[in-house]
Amino acid sequence: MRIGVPRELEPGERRVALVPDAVSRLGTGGFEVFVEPGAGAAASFPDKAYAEAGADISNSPWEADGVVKVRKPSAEEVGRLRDGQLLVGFLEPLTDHQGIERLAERGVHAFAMESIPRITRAQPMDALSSQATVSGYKAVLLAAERLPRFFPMLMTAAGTVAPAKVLVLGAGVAGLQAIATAHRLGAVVAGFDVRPVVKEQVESLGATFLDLGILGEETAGGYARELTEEEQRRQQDALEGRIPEYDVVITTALVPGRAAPRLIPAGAVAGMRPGSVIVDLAAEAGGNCELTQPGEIVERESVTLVGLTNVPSTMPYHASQLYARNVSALLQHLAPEGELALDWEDEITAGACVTREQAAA
Amino acid sequence: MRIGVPRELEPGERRVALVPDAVSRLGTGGFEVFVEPGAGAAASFPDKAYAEAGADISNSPWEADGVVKVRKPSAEEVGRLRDGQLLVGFLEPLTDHQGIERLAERGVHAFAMESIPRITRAQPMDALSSQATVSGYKAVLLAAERLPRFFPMLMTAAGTVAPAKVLVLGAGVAGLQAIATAHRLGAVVAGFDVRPVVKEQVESLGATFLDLGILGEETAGGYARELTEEEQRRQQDALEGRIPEYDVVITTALVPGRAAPRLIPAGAVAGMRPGSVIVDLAAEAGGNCELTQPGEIVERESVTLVGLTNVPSTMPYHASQLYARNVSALLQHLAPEGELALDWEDEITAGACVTREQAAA
Amino acid sequence: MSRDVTNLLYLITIVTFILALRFLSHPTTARRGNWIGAVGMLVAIVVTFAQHAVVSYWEIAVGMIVGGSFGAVAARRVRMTAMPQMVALFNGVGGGAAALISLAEFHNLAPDPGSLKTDISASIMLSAIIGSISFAGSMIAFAKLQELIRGRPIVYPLQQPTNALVFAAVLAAGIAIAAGSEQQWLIWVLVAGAAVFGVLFVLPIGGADMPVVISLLNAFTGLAAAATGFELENNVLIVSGMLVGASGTFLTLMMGRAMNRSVANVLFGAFGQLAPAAAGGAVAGATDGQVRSATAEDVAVMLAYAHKVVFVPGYGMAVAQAQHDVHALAALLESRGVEVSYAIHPVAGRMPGHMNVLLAEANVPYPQLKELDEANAEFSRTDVALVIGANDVVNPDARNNTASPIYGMPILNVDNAQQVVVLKRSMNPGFAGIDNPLFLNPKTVMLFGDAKESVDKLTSSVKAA
Amino acid sequence: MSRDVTNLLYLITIVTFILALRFLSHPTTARRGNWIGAVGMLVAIVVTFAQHAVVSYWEIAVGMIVGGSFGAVAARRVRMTAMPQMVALFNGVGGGAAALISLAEFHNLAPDPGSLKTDISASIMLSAIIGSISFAGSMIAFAKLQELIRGRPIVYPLQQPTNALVFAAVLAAGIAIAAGSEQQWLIWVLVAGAAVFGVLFVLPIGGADMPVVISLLNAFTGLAAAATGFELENNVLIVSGMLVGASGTFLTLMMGRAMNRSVANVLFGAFGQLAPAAAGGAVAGATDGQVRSATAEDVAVMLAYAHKVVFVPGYGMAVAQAQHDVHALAALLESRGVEVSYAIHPVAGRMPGHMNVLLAEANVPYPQLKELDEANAEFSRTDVALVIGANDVVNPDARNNTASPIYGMPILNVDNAQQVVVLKRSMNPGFAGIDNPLFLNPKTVMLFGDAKESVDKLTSSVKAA
Amino acid sequence: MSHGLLLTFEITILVLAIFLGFEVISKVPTLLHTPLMSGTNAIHGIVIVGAMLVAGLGHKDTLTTIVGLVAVVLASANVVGGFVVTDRMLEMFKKRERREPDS
Amino acid sequence: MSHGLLLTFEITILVLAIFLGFEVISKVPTLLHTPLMSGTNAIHGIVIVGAMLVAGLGHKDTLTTIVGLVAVVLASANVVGGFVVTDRMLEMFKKRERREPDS
Ligand SMILES: NC(=O)c1ccc[n+]([C@@H]2O[C@H](COP(=O)([O-])OP(=O)(O)OC[C@H]3O[C@@H](n4cnc5c(N)ncnc54)[C@H](OP(=O)(O)O)[C@@H]3O)[C@@H](O)[C@H]2O)c1
Ligand SMILES: NC(=O)c1ccc[n+]([C@@H]2O[C@H](COP(=O)([O-])OP(=O)(O)OC[C@H]3O[C@@H](n4cnc5c(N)ncnc54)[C@H](OP(=O)(O)O)[C@@H]3O)[C@@H](O)[C@H]2O)c1
Ligand SMILES: NC(=O)c1ccc[n+]([C@@H]2O[C@H](COP(=O)([O-])OP(=O)(O)OC[C@H]3O[C@@H](n4cnc5c(N)ncnc54)[C@H](O)[C@@H]3O)[C@@H](O)[C@H]2O)c1
Ligand SMILES: NC(=O)c1ccc[n+]([C@@H]2O[C@H](COP(=O)([O-])OP(=O)(O)OC[C@H]3O[C@@H](n4cnc5c(N)ncnc54)[C@H](O)[C@@H]3O)[C@@H](O)[C@H]2O)c1
Repeated sequence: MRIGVPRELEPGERRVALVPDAVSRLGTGGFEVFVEPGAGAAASFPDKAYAEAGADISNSPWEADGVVKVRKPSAEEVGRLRDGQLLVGFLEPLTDHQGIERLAERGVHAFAMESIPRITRAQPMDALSSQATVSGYKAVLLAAERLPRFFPMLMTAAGTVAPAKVLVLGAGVAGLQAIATAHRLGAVVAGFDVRPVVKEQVESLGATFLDLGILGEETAGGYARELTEEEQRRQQDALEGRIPEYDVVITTALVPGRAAPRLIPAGAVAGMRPGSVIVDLAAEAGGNCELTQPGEIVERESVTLVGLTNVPSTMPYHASQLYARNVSALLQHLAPEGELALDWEDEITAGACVTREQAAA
Repeated sequence: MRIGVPRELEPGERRVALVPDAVSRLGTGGFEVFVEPGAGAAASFPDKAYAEAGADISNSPWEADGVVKVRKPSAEEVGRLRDGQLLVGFLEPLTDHQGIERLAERGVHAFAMESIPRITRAQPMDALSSQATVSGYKAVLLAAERLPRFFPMLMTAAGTVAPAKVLVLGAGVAGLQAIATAHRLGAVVAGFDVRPVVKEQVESLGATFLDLGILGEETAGGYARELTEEEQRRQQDALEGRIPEYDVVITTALVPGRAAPRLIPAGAVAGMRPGSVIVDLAAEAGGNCELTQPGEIVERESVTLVGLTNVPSTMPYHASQLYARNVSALLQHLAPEGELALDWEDEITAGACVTREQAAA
Repeated sequence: MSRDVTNLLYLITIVTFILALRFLSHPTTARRGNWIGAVGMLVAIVVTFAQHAVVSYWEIAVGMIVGGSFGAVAARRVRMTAMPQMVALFNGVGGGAAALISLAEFHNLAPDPGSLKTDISASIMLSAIIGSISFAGSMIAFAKLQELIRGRPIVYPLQQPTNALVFAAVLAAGIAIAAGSEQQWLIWVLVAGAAVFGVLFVLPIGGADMPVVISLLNAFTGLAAAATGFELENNVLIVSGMLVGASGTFLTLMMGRAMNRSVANVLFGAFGQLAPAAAGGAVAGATDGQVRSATAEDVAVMLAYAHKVVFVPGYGMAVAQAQHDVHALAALLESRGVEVSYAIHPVAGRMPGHMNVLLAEANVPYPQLKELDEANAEFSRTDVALVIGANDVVNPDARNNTASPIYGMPILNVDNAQQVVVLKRSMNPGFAGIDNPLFLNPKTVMLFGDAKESVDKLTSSVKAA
Repeated sequence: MSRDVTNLLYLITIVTFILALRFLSHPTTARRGNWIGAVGMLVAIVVTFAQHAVVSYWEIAVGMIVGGSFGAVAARRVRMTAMPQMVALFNGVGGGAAALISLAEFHNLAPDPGSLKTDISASIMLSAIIGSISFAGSMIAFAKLQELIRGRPIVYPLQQPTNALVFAAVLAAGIAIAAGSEQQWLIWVLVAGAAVFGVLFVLPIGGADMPVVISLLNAFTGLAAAATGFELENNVLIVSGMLVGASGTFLTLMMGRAMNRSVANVLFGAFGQLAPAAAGGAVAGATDGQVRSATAEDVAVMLAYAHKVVFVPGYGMAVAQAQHDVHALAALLESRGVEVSYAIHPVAGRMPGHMNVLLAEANVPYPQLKELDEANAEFSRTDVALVIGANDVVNPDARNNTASPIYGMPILNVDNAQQVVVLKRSMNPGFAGIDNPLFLNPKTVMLFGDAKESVDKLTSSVKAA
Repeated sequence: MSHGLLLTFEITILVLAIFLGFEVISKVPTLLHTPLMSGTNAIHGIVIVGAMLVAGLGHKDTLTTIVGLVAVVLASANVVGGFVVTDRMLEMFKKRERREPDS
Repeated sequence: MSHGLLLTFEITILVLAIFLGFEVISKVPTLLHTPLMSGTNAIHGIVIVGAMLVAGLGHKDTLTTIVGLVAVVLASANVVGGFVVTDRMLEMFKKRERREPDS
């Protein structure tokens, strides 16, 4: 089976769907890979490396039997797809209904990375986790760079530097990684989440759990249930009282398919010390903070608000490496011997598929 | 004694010479402090905080008996100084001969923070150390943010992320702090210095010492001696062979009063993997890397070169806090009961003074 | 040689036996201890030969050769797995010898009125009873372990009254002897009755509990030997017999404790009044399908004498924040020449890289961390896989059981190692909420408790080993 | 009560003494052990009174009241610092009693020809010699410690030949007695000569070494008591005397080891052949200006029974990478109810925040870290300040000695704590290259060795304490 | 001197031996339980001394001699078998320790 | 039964006591050296039993009785003083442990 890797066109996107290492691994699994020249350049993978890994960089990736991407294809790209062709990528099936419609019309077998069920067997394909890992780590670096203070405590001849206090709201994959990274840097870290199991997980990283007295439930997939309006209000109030204690707040709270929950009202931001930093990893879904400007870094009330929407792309090398592994695992699942063999009974195949040949799934 | 704190005029300088905490401490020691409005704003110290600490924000700081600054005064500022007035700050006595000349002409008692002898007793006044601590920490954050990779190792369902390899050249105060910070973040860290005692110090931080077979000597003050030309060449050659192994190189090598030693030739940069980062903390003294552009962040040979010249200023809150402690300690030394009592027999007073009343020192 | 000189020379034997016991209690010196004991035994035999009262040299020598060769051949020939029944056998013959000595002494002294002082006759009766019980009981234990008779508890109606009756008869004969009766038949009744009691006593005890029973009978034989010492006014018999009696008793208690059962439960459990404890099982006698729990000392010895140990951390290590302690244990093992590595499963813990973060904090060197494939290649040459609070990531159902919700997940094949030790607090499942057949694997022992505390205990025990 | 019943009842005393010794070896049970011993002693006295052979009840009772009250009053009145000489005194009178018993026995038995068997006469002579040496030696030790005579070694010409001569005379008399001579004067010569030898033996030993000497003489008295047991064919005397003899000998060796000196060196060092080891000094007898080194067990007991311990880390902790071990020790102490904190000097280590980085890595909670001023306010209510590889930052010269290059630097005033323990590898100076008078402070003991290893040893020892 | 005195001394010995027995084996690792049991089993083979004395004292009647000789046979089996079995168990132990590195 | 036999039993007791003595005090912490020395010092006060026997057996001559009584006095001082001193030493020890928290 031939797989094409086009260059990502989305502005600011530096990742690539397959890295040379994955190309050579797929090669031994019966796949042939067409890579568009320059596809990996922004992620520090030169064309030479692809060629050495056995990729074909002369053919157009769109000619292949399947196309793997990071971001959903643009309208123009969709036009190059054909009936029965395979498409893999973050296709935003829950929010971009129009895009999915277009794909259905072209009759492609489209698999959305974010729709892969979060079951044990599917973990190697779980791109949400791998990219969230990057975001969580990077969020701390973004905050640390912008904070006019030290993260760690230092007792020096010129006096003692108090450690920064960091609060992480939403302790899923990204949140836990943020907690771990901030803790490593020496900050005093607290985590908060509405799922009850998270308390132990936060503590297992050496941090403390912020008890607000608000706990929701976990749904079957391990995701959080959306809070009721009343619960949301109580949460906002409780947080407004506690947030001014912190120098850095990193928010990651998401509920799949919904707008990100509003956790930090403008009042809470105003209460923070000048120079404090908020990194809102939920910016793409509207942000957990009322003042977040998705895609931008702004200052409000002397507080820096980091609302970058594509954090993993700022660390393209490893983000691509992990994503490529996820994609390869999915490809090997869909085409075990290098030949497409879609088993619609299979939980992963059925779950990840958003459009099918000749008919929408 | 009245002490004035003007706003720093140097572009990009966000620090302030005294913070509110230091103001109130000096207040109990017999000092009165005049703070220029807005002096601490960039460092997140609002005027209100100064007022609460007992500072006078209505009088001009230049009226005071002494003026404390971070950076050396501009020509215009020098014009406002008067005979017998006290001046404290980073006055660059070893490099800015003209500036010192001007100060001498005005007849001020000028004390340069960088000239305070590095003796045990003077440690609380040692602003070189306190600011180098900030630089060392920040250098790692600058590198980590720009590196397209993770610092720590991660073994995940989507494959293993190898830890970043970090090399720190020059393991003085800044270098050691950089080593410690990179190690905290999970990188594999090596340190190198020409002073033989440093090996143990590097290892005491859990890092390894890069043995290049080149060792210089330590001078009486604990500084490094300048290498001979032959030694320099050997060092460059040895480093050129080793540097491509590393993802991040942080350089801090300095010899007081000289141009920074050239450690990294252009060839070594070209040998590095694409996406690698070099942070040159010696940029202000010309840089340890041949390709460094002082004051700028540039990309050369797919390597990011961070040549910022005023790194402490990027973390103004704590940098100012530490600096203010250093300055207060010096003030209390020069004016024990709040009354100037200069003892020219004293090692610190004599060592730090660069110009005296009516005559150059 | 006069009797007094003999007794003084016996002191050498006494000293060697004391040293032998000390040395036997320590893994590094145990073998040497056994040799020291053997040398002491030789001294005692030579000294006894040299005593001028002993005359029938030849007969004795022949007897010794016969018995000795049997012992040597049996002990050498037997398979390693049959060692426990050998111990039972040799213990039995020792008890039998003590009983016979008493029989002979009584036969010898009784006809000579007044020569039997109360303490002597009491000693004779004690050593006859205890020796005989030990003989017969050990033989039954041997037969059970050798599967000559079925290993399961043998119970029948009126068992307890029968036992009580037999014991009462034995006791009556014993009291009569101690009280001064010098009827020959009494001693025969005594010995025979005690033998019957020994049989009845051991029959209802299950095969898995035999090690504890043998240890108890071992202490009995020691006591019987001490009693013969009183009969013969012989210091080496009193001291050695009592040393074995005392240390054997203590050892029996410790073995019971290691099985999480009281000795009373072991001995009388089959009578139904005391149900066997549900959780524990004997380390020595466990069979497939049973959870075996071990003590920290036990595991420490495994680790200390292993060549290669692989640590398998999981979420439990994180919860217990045991990473520093784990590194300390690994470093200790390394300093003893054990090859140490860590097998990191890609989804161990609750976030990607969870184990990395913790182990880096504890300064574990990166090269010791092995990825899944690399680690799996190493398990076959691993002596001990130490699973620290991991569960799902070592669940063999993922490999074998198509019905399992985690079927298909690649796991760490710790069951390829020689031995597996699992540190967790209970039999509770992990994240996936499913049972783990690894815990029932005969290779596996569980060390229950908080991971941090367990690892700390292991560290101190390894230091002591 | 017959003698045999008495002897059996003495077994109670024997058992209590064994238990007393076991309990005395453990800090938590030591006091109980002493009480158990006292109860056992009471049993022995009552039992002896009840023996029908004993008739002079009143005289004995009066004697006991006289001796007992003296003992009680002396023991209660004495200052805590004078305890060692009290032990010497009571040991001496015990030895004296043993010698007198032998004297009386000889006087009693000798006139009755043939009643003195060789073993009895040998025992008499041994207990007389040993008891007498112990009596006289202890009195000299008492006098030295009480400063009735000067504490320094007393040497004079021909000392060794004199000692040898006296000893030969005593030995000759002893051999004569053992060989069966029943001359009364022989025993007087023996006792007197042994007393002279005891005096000569202890005189040349310095005051600081007295604890070891007293321990040795204590073992001697035990042996003398055991020998009287042989004279009187009395089991409790033999067992108790020998228990003390054996454990006392072992204890003497351990005390020597704790001082880094061989016992031979202690006893004969003054004769000049063996120069005292340069580095070590006795823990118990050290005076100002001397470096005292302690063992890990010793320090562990200090820590385990302290109320508040302050850790003072320095560059040495960093070099040894002991931070994880330090935290483990601190956590262990906390779990035992000890209040623990860390005093962080602003320039400890080699870079600003050096200690912070390391302690954070080991997960030491931030609130336990105390800044200079805060820590200094706490030292006066600190039991033990544990200095781990710090040197310059605890150098009191910075406070007191204007000539010192570090004069004026604020330091951690660890010398305000009750006790100071310094962990480092040698007497080498730190960064500033200057000597540290703290190490000579009488409050300070040094625990030499790599900080990591020392801390690990402390942890295991605290667990055992 | 009475026979009773001797008895009291014998009992004293007994008591001391009990304490020594307990003292000496406190804190054995579980793994050594079986070898230690086997080792003490060999030690109580000391009954061979009793058997030799009973069998060897010439002036006894035949029954005594025969029973004594049987006791000798049994005790010898105990002694030799006990030490050999223990040694084999401990050998297994040692081997593991000595195994040379295989990497 | 010979006197020699009793002697051998006495020596056996001696040997066992030696081992017990060593066994029981192995591994005492240095801080307990002095109290332990003092405690054993009290225990050898058991010579008081010997002194009582010598002084108390009525049929002896005056010298024996007097010497015996002096021995009783000395031994009593040893016993009482020994236990009291030890207790005081250990009391000091205990107090420290019991000190109530002062913060
Ligand atoms: N890594 C990831 O990214 C990620 C994310 C989400 C979920 N998961 C899932 O998490 C699981 C990870 O496997 P795992 O083996 O690491 O963990 P696990 O299967 O959850 O098992 C952890 C075990 O540790 C024990 N434990 C908990 N606290 C302990 C303590 N203080 N001391 C000793 N033992 C303790 C528990 O048993 P006791 O209660 O009996 O002590 C439990 O069985 C996988 O199922 C994986 O799919 C992973
Ligand atoms: N913090 C800063 O920013 C900074 C920067 C530069 C200089 N300094 C200077 O450094 C000094 C710091 O004081 P400090 O008390 O921390 O250190 P220090 O005075 O240098 O003493 C450290 C001690 O640790 C011992 N040591 C070294 N390795 C050891 C090991 N493995 N195990 C046990 N002990 C070990 C050494 O004694 P042995 O050799 O006998 O073991 C040494 O005496 C001050 O003089 C300060 O002025 C500080
Ligand atoms: N077993 C597996 O195979 C597997 C693999 C990956 C992830 N997971 C689990 O899936 C779950 C979801 O992880 P994710 O990071 O993708 O989640 P996510 O990105 O959907 O949400 C991030 C976090 O925000 C929290 N959140 C939602 N609303 C909130 C509110 N109002 N206030 C505070 N917090 C709120 C959620 O609980 C979640 O922890 C996690 O439990 C993760 O462990 C399981
Ligand atoms: N005792 C005190 O009071 C005290 C206080 C502060 C600092 N100090 C000491 O002063 C010394 C100087 O510290 P600093 O950071 O200010 O030094 P610095 O900024 O002058 O130089 C930085 C480092 O570069 C190194 N270097 C110079 N030439 C080099 C070359 N060619 N190659 C590699 N490395 C080279 C130097 O050895 C030094 O370690 C340190 O040893 C520090 O510990 C002492």
